[in-house]
Amino acid sequence: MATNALGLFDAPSTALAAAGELKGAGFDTPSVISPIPLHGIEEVLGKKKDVIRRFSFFGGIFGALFGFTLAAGTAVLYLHPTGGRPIIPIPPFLIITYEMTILLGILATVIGFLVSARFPAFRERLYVPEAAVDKFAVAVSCKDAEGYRRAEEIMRGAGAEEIRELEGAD
Amino acid sequence: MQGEREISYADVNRDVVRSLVETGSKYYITLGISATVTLLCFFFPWFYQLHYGIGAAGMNQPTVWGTYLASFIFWIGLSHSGTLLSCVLHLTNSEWRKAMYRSAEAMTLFSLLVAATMVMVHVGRPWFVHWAVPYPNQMEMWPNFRSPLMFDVMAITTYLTGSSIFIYMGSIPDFAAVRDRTTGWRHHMYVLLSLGWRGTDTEWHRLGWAYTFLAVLIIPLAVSVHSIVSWDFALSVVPALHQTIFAPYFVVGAIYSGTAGIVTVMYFLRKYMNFEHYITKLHFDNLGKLLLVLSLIWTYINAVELFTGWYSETSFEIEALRYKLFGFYAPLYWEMILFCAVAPLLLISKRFRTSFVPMLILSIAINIGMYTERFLIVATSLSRQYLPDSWRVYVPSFVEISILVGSLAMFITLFLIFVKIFPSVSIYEVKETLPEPEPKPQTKAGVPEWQPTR
Amino acid sequence: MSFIDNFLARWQEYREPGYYKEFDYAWTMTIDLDRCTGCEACVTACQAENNIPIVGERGLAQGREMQWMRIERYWEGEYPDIKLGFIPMLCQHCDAAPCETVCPVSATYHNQDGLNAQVYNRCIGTRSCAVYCPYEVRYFNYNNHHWDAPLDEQLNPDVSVREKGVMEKCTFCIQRIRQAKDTAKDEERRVGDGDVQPACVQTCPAEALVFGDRNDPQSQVSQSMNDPRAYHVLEEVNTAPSVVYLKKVETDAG
Amino acid sequence: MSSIDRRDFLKLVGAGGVGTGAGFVLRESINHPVEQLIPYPVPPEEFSPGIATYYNSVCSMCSAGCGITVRTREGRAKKIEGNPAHPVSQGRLCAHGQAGLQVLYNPDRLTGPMSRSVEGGELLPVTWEEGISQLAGRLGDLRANGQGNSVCFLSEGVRGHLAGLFELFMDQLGSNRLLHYDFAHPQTLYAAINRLFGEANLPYYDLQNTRFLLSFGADYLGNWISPVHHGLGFGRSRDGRDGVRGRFVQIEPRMSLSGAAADEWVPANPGTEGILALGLAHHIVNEGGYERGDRDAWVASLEAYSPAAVAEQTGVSADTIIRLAETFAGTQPSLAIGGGAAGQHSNGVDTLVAVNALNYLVGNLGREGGLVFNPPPAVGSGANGAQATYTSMLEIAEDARQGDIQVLILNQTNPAFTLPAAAEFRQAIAEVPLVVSLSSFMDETTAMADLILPSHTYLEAWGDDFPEPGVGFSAGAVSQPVVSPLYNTRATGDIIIGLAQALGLTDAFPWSNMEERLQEGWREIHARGVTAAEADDFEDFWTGVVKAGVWGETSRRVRPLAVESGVIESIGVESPEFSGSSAEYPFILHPYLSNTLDDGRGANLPWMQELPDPMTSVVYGSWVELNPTTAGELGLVEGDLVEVESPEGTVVAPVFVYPAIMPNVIAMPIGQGHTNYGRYASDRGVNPIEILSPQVEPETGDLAWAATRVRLVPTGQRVEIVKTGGVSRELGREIIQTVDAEPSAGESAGLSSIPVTVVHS
Repeated sequence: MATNALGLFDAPSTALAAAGELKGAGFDTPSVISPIPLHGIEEVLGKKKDVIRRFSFFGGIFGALFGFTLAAGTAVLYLHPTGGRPIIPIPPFLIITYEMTILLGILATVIGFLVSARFPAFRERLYVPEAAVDKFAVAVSCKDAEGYRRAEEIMRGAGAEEIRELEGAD
Repeated sequence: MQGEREISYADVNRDVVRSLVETGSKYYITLGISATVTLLCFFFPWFYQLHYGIGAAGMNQPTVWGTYLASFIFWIGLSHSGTLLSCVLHLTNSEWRKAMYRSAEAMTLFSLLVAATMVMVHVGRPWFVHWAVPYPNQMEMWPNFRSPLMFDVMAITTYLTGSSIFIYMGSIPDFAAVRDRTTGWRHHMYVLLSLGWRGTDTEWHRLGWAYTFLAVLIIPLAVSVHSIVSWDFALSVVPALHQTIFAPYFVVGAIYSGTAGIVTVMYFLRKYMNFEHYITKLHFDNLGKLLLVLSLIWTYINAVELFTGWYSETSFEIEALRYKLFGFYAPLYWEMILFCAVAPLLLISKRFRTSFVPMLILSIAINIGMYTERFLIVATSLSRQYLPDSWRVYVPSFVEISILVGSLAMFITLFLIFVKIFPSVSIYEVKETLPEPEPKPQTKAGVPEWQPTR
Repeated sequence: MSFIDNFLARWQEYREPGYYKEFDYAWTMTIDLDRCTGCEACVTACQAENNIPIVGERGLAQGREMQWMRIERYWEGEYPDIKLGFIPMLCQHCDAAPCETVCPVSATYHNQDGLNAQVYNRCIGTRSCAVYCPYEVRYFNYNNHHWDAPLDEQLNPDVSVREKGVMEKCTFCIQRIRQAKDTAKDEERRVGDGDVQPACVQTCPAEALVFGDRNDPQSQVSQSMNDPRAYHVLEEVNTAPSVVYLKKVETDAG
Repeated sequence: MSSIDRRDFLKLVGAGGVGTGAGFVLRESINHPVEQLIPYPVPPEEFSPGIATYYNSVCSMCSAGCGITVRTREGRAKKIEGNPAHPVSQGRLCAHGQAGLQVLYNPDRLTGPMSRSVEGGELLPVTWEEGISQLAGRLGDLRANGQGNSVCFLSEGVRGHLAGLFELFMDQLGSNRLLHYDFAHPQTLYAAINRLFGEANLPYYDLQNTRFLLSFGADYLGNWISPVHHGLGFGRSRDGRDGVRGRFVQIEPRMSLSGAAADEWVPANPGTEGILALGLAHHIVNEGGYERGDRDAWVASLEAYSPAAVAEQTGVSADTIIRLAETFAGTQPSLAIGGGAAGQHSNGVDTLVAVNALNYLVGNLGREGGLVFNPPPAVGSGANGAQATYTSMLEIAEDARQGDIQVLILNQTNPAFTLPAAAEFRQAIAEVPLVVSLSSFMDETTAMADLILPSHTYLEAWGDDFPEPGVGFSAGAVSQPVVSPLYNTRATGDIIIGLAQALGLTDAFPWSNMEERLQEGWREIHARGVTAAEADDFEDFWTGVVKAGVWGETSRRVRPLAVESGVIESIGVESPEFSGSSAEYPFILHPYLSNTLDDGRGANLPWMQELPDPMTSVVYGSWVELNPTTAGELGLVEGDLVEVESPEGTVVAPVFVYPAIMPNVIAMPIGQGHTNYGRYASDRGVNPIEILSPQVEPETGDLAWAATRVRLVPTGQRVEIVKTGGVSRELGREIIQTVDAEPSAGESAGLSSIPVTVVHS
């Protein structure tokens, strides 16, 4: 049974320092819980892979295809010649295509966000409410009591004002 | 930062949560009034119109479009600054955006909703309006995607979806923050709305990217929306509507009126929601500069429109021009010029830009002028088309004016409800603009002044 | 999938401007302005045939007249050298009709006879077609119209009565065309010249209106179109109308 | 929202509005109206469901006598069209004729007999038997006492066997007070034709074949005599012959519909049309190479009418007079017609004699494109026989006041509306002990009746008609009922026959109904044997006539080119006299028959009320037409209410600035101003007839209704004139394109096809 050591910091700088030290000390990559997005966190914890852009891109591509197919396909399902124009006129249908590209791009981005950030998640997870106000928390999972003690030590050293032992995944 | 006194991260949370949960009787009275006005001025006349037919309005042959459509364009236009401006400023990393963008986006959302109801009010048989939505049906009858109005349907649906998602995405961390401080039904609501947000580095990273991609997608969308609205007119062959400049004209006009709308909303938020520390002179100064630029572009496009009309030398265009400048609706035209082209020149003065009440008055004047512009686009051109013997003047009826007032009240009602649900100032982004907390000397840890409810 | 195969196979056809290579019948009307006296018999004939409602004084004061066929009048000059010209204005059944394209629900379209058809059932009343029509010949039902009993007994059962919120316009008396086509089909022939006339053409005392199929070069209307005086109103809008006007002849009477 | 029904309710639900509306909506949505379905399993005999049946008949909306074809479906009349076989209408019909359906289905029709039980009391429904016996009892008493002549019968102008029936009936009563009264009856024209040519009937004016038409005040395309037929003639004259295009000139103080259609509109001072005609004659006789034997007589009597002298009086330049005269003489065949207001001045008959004499001068008598003399109608003496003039109406009014008239029977005529207030006809009617109306509608005169025996409309009754003026040959048509009667009304003929029988006049009236009377009459026509419809057997002949809706004798009359002796010597037109001094009343009132409402009889038809006046596009109202200059001088604009004040009275109407009217003339349409003519007509506009001066044309005694002077008094109030038109100027938009009469070489060759120049999208 793994436990998590969670240190609360006053300032992002100390929290980041603690996270860096923990990582350097061989712990699993710690996670930082903060009230604002932290700049420079990637230098400390390493670059994160991002899949959302793929969602957006393919969503857009699919949207374009879908948009044109919707316009052209429905136009031929029930032929309604209008205004001396072809059944499938290109410029107006490009506008539909454009709008659908964006619509599905947006929806795919949202899905990408939800999938990659694992939302929605309503089960109990590692969290300190203070981190939504003005505290910066660094959480790291520890395999055993020894690990916890070491993590606590590192975080205290970096300036954590409080260390909590929390059960739970993530 | 911008405020007169130092504000801490905790202050931000406290102020915002207070704005959500502490509700004075003033709020309820205002909400009650605006809801009643909505009911009396919007819904009752509308029901009467549903019963009687569009004839309850003042439209006639050949001016078959009237204030309903003008209101539609107006609300769509008002929607334009919110999300669009927010996206642009987000991508360009403007700090001053952060305190105001949430309410700006809310304006987008609610103006779009009001615009959508204006469509319902406008059409002759709103009970069949779903036929304009592409959905599979037994008859295999689909909407006509060749129609500029269908472009509208698609664009506005997309814009409404995009804007809602955009404002929601930006609010997730704030919902989480509020979640922790609320109880009862509010808490449950925010639990659902925050999706289980914790604020881990991964979540921040994903949100950051998703938000940026959305911003990138929404900017061209917003531009397309009002271009498409303009094509409802410009793709016709009506003199003075059949103009290539209409798309940029509408887009600029939309952003113009939307920005003015933001100024108005900012003023009231600042005044009545006690956000003095977040919405400051800097915002008004910057918005004022933006308004000035937009007003100049708008004036330029108006001049271009007049010039091309005059230069065309065709009877149709000249008459449309003459009618606009000197005809039945001329007083409205000159009112519009006064409010939208002349008055905004005051914005050259920094003192003006940083004075709250004058900015409020100007912003309202600009929007009155912009409403007039939309009305004139419909009324002057439709009442002066190709065949002079079918020309006829159009005057809005009481029902129309009432519905216009009612739609404004509906917007206010929606906004009032919004400010009690959504943190109307973005908590985390305001925090970002504050100086980073410094590590305190190793003493006793600050005990939070509330107990987490989780 | 057969649908996709079908779609690809007919791509060229779907890209054909106007879709119809040739109309079954190309119904056309010519209006000789040199003959038109402005007597407005056509207006009432149309009203009688097509169940056009009685709008009432209030409705007319509000500018909501309903006349699928109307007479426009244009003065020229000043007293005493003054002339008045009349021009009957009705749906031009344009082959490149702006009104058809703009309808979001396809309530108006071009049918196989070259007619600009209006489907009342489908109309949701956006009124955009009326805005797009340069001839101002689309009329909107601003309210439900009422026929004081027993005036309603006159209503033509072949033509529907339109409810509030619906756009309507001249159909070239499509009910008569349908009937003529049915009869012709029963007799296994094409509709002959003169078999069908809209109410306005039928009643015009000055015989200023001629109706027929311009696909048939022998038809009266084809010959009438070949008159050097033929022109289209608002030709510059390029709507390819099916109503052809013949110019009024100017002359010194003395 | 009291009348919301279930469908509306569903819509409200669909639109999301049920929350506020459901309470009262639901309650009211419970009542379903009961629909009357036609029992198709046992359909009535006269119709097959879904199949239209066409009946030929005769239009009686005006006096032209067009043949019509009525389309019926399921026993209801749906549409009136022209009868293609009928020589007058030839398949065409005017707006009025179309609106005949609204006479039939008018919601304000009288639905059954009514009687006033006490003097001044309310009209209460009675049965036909009661009504007939009440009248018959009174008539019987009078007849028995030898006071038959105290019965007066006033009818609208009717022809054919019905007119004969009236004559017979009055004859049997011993009364000579049978009069037909129509406001617009061309009394003076009859007199002029009679004086000039010795003809009792009007000639046929052959517009179709003429090459040059001079119309002096006759709005031949609007209301004059036979507008549909004239329309046909106009169209064919314009564009019916290779290389020949008829030209038209209209001479009148205010441009009428015919003036708009004409190539040239010549404004001439009101009442001077005849003088102008003589000016033309002067030029033709003196300069135009006129060589007939009576030239000297003409020269002598036309001496005073040199173009210069005429120009001064008429306001038409001498150049124009000479030009018109030369064209008229030089373009053969040409035709001069006169009527309308030109014949309703103090010099009306002289004017029309002068106009028609022009036809004689250029030899346009009895030939194609000219003036063709009609044979007498096959039945009866034509319309003019018993026609009342203004003077004879005054006499009746006087007799009524003297108590000489005990019973006044009115048939579809409305003198209370169409006589000037100065005639005091209403007051006279009030003096008559028993006023009986056979009208189908509660008009102003019927409202004063003590007994109302409403008759069928023409679409429900049998009848026949012999158009007058004819079309150059003898024609007639039978009108048949096309629908079963809607109400408890009776055909006029049946009422008369019923009355006669109730009076015991069975010998003179052996028929049981009008249909029998008609058949007997047509049996005589058949017996003459000269008919276009070949049939040996009368039954076949009758069926044929009813089916075809028309019958005709094709032979034309041949008549020498001559005028009555003494006419040439007596020719001459006095200056017109007007009531009131020109200083006090600066304007001449030019009333004209409304193009849509005729003399007011169309005012109860909603289609006619909604039909825009062709010239002004005004609907549902009255107006006063002013020349723009006059309006400018008086500071009046469209919609300003003015009092139009004549020596006889005042009416108030809004100004309409009319570009084609002489500055010293104001014009007002006749037709509105009903006080009692159903929901569509009542209390709408004003009736200019009311303020006409009782000026009389001396020869005929007809009302000179165009000879009233008026002044305008602005009231300072304004109304919005309800009209359908916007700005009636083209503004260079080339909507009505024109081409010169002589097309230059290289002109476009027409549209062989309609080019679909589509944007490739």
